Amino acid sequence: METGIFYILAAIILTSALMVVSLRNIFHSALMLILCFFAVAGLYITLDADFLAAVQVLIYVGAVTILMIFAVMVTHQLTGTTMRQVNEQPIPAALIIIVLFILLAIAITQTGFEVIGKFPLMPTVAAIGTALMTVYVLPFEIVSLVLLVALIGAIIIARRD
Amino acid sequence: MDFPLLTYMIFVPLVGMVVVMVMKKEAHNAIRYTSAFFSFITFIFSCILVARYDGSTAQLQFVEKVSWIPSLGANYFLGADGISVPMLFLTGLLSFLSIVASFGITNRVKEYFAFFLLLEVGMVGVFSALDLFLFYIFWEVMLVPMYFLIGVWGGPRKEYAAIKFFLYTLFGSVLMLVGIIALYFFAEPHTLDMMELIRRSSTYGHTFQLIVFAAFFIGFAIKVPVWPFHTWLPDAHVEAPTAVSVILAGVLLKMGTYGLMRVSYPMFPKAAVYYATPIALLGLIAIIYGAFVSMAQKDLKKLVAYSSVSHMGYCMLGLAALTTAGFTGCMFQMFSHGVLTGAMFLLVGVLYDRTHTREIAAFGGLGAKIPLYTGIFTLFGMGSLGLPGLSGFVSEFMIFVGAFNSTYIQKWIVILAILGVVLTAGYILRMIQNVFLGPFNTRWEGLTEINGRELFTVIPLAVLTILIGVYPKLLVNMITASMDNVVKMITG
Amino acid sequence: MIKYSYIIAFLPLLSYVLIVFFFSKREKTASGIAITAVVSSFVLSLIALFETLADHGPHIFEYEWIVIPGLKLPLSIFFDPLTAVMLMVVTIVSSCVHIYSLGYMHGDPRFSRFYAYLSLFTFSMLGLVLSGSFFVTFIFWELVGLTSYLLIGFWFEKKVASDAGKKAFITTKIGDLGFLAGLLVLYWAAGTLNYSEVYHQIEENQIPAIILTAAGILIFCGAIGKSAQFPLHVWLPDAMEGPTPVSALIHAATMVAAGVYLTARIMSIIVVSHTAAMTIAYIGAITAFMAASIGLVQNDIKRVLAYSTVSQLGYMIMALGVSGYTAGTFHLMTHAFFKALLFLGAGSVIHAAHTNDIQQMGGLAKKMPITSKTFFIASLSIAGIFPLSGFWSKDEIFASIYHEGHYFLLALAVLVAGMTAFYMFRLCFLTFTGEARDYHVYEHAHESPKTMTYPLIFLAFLSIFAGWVGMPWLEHGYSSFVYFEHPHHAAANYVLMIVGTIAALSGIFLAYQMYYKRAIDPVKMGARFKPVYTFIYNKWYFDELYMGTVIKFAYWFMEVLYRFDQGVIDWFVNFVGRFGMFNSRVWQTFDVYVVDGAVNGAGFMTRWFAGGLRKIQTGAVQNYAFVIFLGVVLLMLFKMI
Amino acid sequence: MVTLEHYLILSALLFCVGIFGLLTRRNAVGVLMSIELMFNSANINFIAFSKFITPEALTGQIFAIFVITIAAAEATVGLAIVVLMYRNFNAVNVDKINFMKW
Repeated sequence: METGIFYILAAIILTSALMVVSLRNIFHSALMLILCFFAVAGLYITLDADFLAAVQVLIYVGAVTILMIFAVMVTHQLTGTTMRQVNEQPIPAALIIIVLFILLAIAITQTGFEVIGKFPLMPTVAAIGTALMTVYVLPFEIVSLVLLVALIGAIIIARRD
Repeated sequence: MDFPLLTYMIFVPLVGMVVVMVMKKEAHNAIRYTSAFFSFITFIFSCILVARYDGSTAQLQFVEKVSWIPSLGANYFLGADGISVPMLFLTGLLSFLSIVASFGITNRVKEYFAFFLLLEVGMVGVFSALDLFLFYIFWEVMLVPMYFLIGVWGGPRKEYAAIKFFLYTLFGSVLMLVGIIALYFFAEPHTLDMMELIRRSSTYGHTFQLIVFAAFFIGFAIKVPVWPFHTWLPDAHVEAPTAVSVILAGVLLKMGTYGLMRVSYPMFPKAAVYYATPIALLGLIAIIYGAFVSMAQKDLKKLVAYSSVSHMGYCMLGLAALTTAGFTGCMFQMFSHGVLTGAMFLLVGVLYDRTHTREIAAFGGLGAKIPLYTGIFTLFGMGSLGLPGLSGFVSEFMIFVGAFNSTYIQKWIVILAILGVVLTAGYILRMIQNVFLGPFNTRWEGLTEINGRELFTVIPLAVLTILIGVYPKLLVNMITASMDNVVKMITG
Repeated sequence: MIKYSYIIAFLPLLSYVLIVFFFSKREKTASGIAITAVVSSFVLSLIALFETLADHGPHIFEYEWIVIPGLKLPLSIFFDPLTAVMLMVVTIVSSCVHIYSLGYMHGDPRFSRFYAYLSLFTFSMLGLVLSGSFFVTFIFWELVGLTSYLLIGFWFEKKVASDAGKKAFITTKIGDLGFLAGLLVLYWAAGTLNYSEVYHQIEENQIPAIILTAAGILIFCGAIGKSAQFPLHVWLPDAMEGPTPVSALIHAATMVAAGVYLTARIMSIIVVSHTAAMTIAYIGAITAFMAASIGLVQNDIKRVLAYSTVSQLGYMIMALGVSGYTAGTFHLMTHAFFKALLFLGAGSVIHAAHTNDIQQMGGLAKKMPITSKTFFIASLSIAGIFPLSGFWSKDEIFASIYHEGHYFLLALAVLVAGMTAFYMFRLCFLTFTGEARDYHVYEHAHESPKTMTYPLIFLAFLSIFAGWVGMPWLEHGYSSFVYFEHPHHAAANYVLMIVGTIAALSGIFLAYQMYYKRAIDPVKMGARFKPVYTFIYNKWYFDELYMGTVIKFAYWFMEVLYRFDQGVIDWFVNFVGRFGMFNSRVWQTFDVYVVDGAVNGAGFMTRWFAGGLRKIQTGAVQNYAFVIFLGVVLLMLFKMI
Repeated sequence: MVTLEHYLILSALLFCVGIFGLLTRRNAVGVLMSIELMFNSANINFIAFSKFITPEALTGQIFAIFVITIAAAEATVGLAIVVLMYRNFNAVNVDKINFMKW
């Protein structure tokens, strides 16, 4: 059962990801990206990360992807499907990702991870909240600042002056 | 330190140059009179110098000494004694007269007068500097304007002449620089102070003296010019504009002998004795050779130029004598030659301005047409051939007596050198005859007499040559103490 | 007056200055000033002469001029009887010439300049006479040379005149070389050039004889030049191109006699050095004979007189050479008067006849009574006819030579005396007597104005009587006034007197036969002795000799040296320059292709590589990203393998 | 049985697909999407490690939160740039924007 869910989710993730990078229509790619993110969220659940799954859906699907779709819409007259959507280096890129994957796979399989067994599924929200407000309070605040800066920066950059 | 007369003499023309440079290019007359004014101020200073100079002592006077480049031991060290005072006066006078004589220049007036004033700075500087570094700097300062004055305002072959002059002199300067550096490093503690170097002359070894003397000698000999380094002279003279020729013959040539007297002889007494005969021989060759070659000239200016070679040969003979009479004669000859040849060039220039030719054969019988000019020219011609009553005779006689009574050179050299007197008479009279005497060449029917401005430039020289010819004490008293001092340094 | 004797010389100088600067345009004033000055000088000289008669001196005065360690050259005055006599001669002749020139130079465009020059000359000559040292003598020696040059070339539009001036100046200058060298030797040996001090040292035997001989001969070289002695006599005949009064003053009476004067001044050396004495005597003798022989056949009236002058100067020099101090100077004085008279007379003739050629004259005595009479008197005097001046001085010379025992010289002297008489009377007869050979000349001839004839008369008077002061019978005559060391008072030698007179008379007789009576045809005589005639007619070919040797050599040598200068020295300088240029070109080539090549090569390589490499910089971000991942892959590969 | 390796392999695959997209897509928005894919693959790794190696510490999950935040910020700025590019160059193709060429 667990294995079945994993494989189904993996298939969805990979398929949708491949479609994201290969579809001619960028809008379709964005839709496929949403699918991919949902699948990844499912995967998080299987990994006992309920809070993160929610965040994944909220931020990625709800914010980032929508933002992307807006961008696609804004630039739509240039994103017609008639244009070539792939540059001149797909074959080298393919070669290199194959080699990279092989190497990564070798590395993953060769490495002996000290797996500590399975823990029972339990809500992690409280624990994460506590951790963020105590141990990780400084990175948390910095990251919030980064977000703020990014927001302001985005506004400044995109501003029509 | 009272009034820094020498500094004023050096820097007044410099100020003049700056003033001329900022003047409007088209204001020709203003530029001319301004330059004349500044050089006249310098001339007045030189007169004051002469008046206040005490000739009874060989002490340096008007000394100014300010530390300048302490790390090099170079000082701004000026002073005058019997060697330099007459030269400074001559420089002041001839510069002023030359500037007046250059009023006829119409091409690039501003640059011309600026260069001329710079040249005067260099000349006054050379004659008053008592620090080798300063001396060298002024020496080079005067080279550059000279190069341009010949090269820009000269005759048809000006570039050739200017380059030849420049390279030749530079070659000499380089040797001189080598000598200066050698002296600097030999002296312990290192110094460039001429007086200090002279004081230490006894510490220099024999070989060192011979070598460094030779380096300095060639440097100065080119300037004199001593045979066989003389061939730049006729070219430079012929191509240079009149006033520049005057300065060239009147002052620049004297720098060579001045340098010998100021630097070479007192600093290297052993070498001076050792080289006495060769130098006397060079002098003899210059006298005879210069006279013969002058005789062969068909161009007035070239003739006068070669006559300079001959006349400066007398100076060398006087120097080689190493006697007070010889040295005084040499100095006297420097002054007298400056006056006489300067005037000769001015006069040739006067004629050239009117006729646009300097070919002797083209003239003839001008004496009837322009008697005043002829008279003045004859006067200077006679001075040049050593007629008693004019300055040339006094110097020649003193040189001959000095050289003949010298224990350092053989008598036959002097006896042969006397031949120069008759050869000089030969070429001067030939020139006078071919230009002024004989049947009148009707081509010059419209020739006009020498005008007021030109007279103004030659009359002072005529007065001077007669004055010191008739009453040589004026000059002799000024120089002889210093000369005696130099001779004593050499012969002990 | 002696104390202020320099005033005598300075008066004419003052006149010169005044004329040149103020009165060059006003002829009357100019000549007036000049004459006043010279006559005043004459008067002052006369006073000085009387003072000297009372006190022979010598009176010495010194004025500091140049004093430096090792060289002391004062301007000094040495006033002794010889000076006084010379002053008289110079001022008298000069005064006569000044006055004479009023007429002779009348109407000349450069009239005042002529007087200026005359004044300058008189100043120089007086200075020369007064000078108290060899050095001062030399100064004025040169100055008289200058004025001589100026006056010979006075009519410089004539090429011959300017040539003659130049020749005179340079020829005498050659002699002056010797003079100058002699001064140097003397100064070196004696340490002074003052007459008195030099004489004193010679007397004390402080100077070695050999040096004295050298100095004596060298100084005498000056006299050779100035007094136109063999072998430098060639300039004097040419100098006749100058105005005739100038010839009379400078080239007959005074300046050329300066050489004799100088020789007299070195009498101290002559008496100690036999070599010097004999050199001087024989040069004088050769000159006397040679010039007389040339004078025999010349046709230019002034040239005959010029050769006569040379000959007579030789006489004086010869006399001095045999230590005839009194005789030489005495003849100098008498000669000055009659020779000046001869020249002025000749000038008068030329003025009238407008020609110099005696072959075109003839019979002028009728037209010019005063000129011809005075001319005859002077001729008699120069020929040595009793009792005229010339007789006494010539006799004195014979006596001196005889006294010293030089019989060959004596014979020569007598022979020359005969020749002198001959050519002088040849001149007289051809000019003044017989038929007019050129009617045109004769027709235009007239007696000269009074300004010209009065000086002639005055000089004629002197030509007769001036010599009387030297009569051997006089107790206090010339010989007891002008003497060397002690009065030399020879008794009258009647044999010599008679011999001399015979020689003179025979010369006159021969001339009379040939040119007055025409008993002997001179043309035939000339033809018979053709080689000799041609030889002496061409003045012994001296001019040709000098032209062919010395002058030619000088010209050749000057060309050679000039070529050498241009072709060797300057060539070398230019060669160095060109070599430098060539060198620089070689190095430039090297520089361009090797050094610069290396530099450029480096640059080129860089560009080449960069040109390749920069292609990598596509600007496309994805290419860069690709490379990044390629790098990651490679790093992993590297790590894992 | 799903092990850690399964997750890691999946993550690697996703990462490679992301790289492929990054290297090949011309559209700048596409490139950004690819980058998001790569972020996700990294997050999968973090969470997998968190679960299998340090289950009680939650460090991996916390990191994932940070990564998501950063990704969000990146996306914001990146999209702003895309809009700017579009406005200034009238292009959103990354290979057109090659001013850095040579």
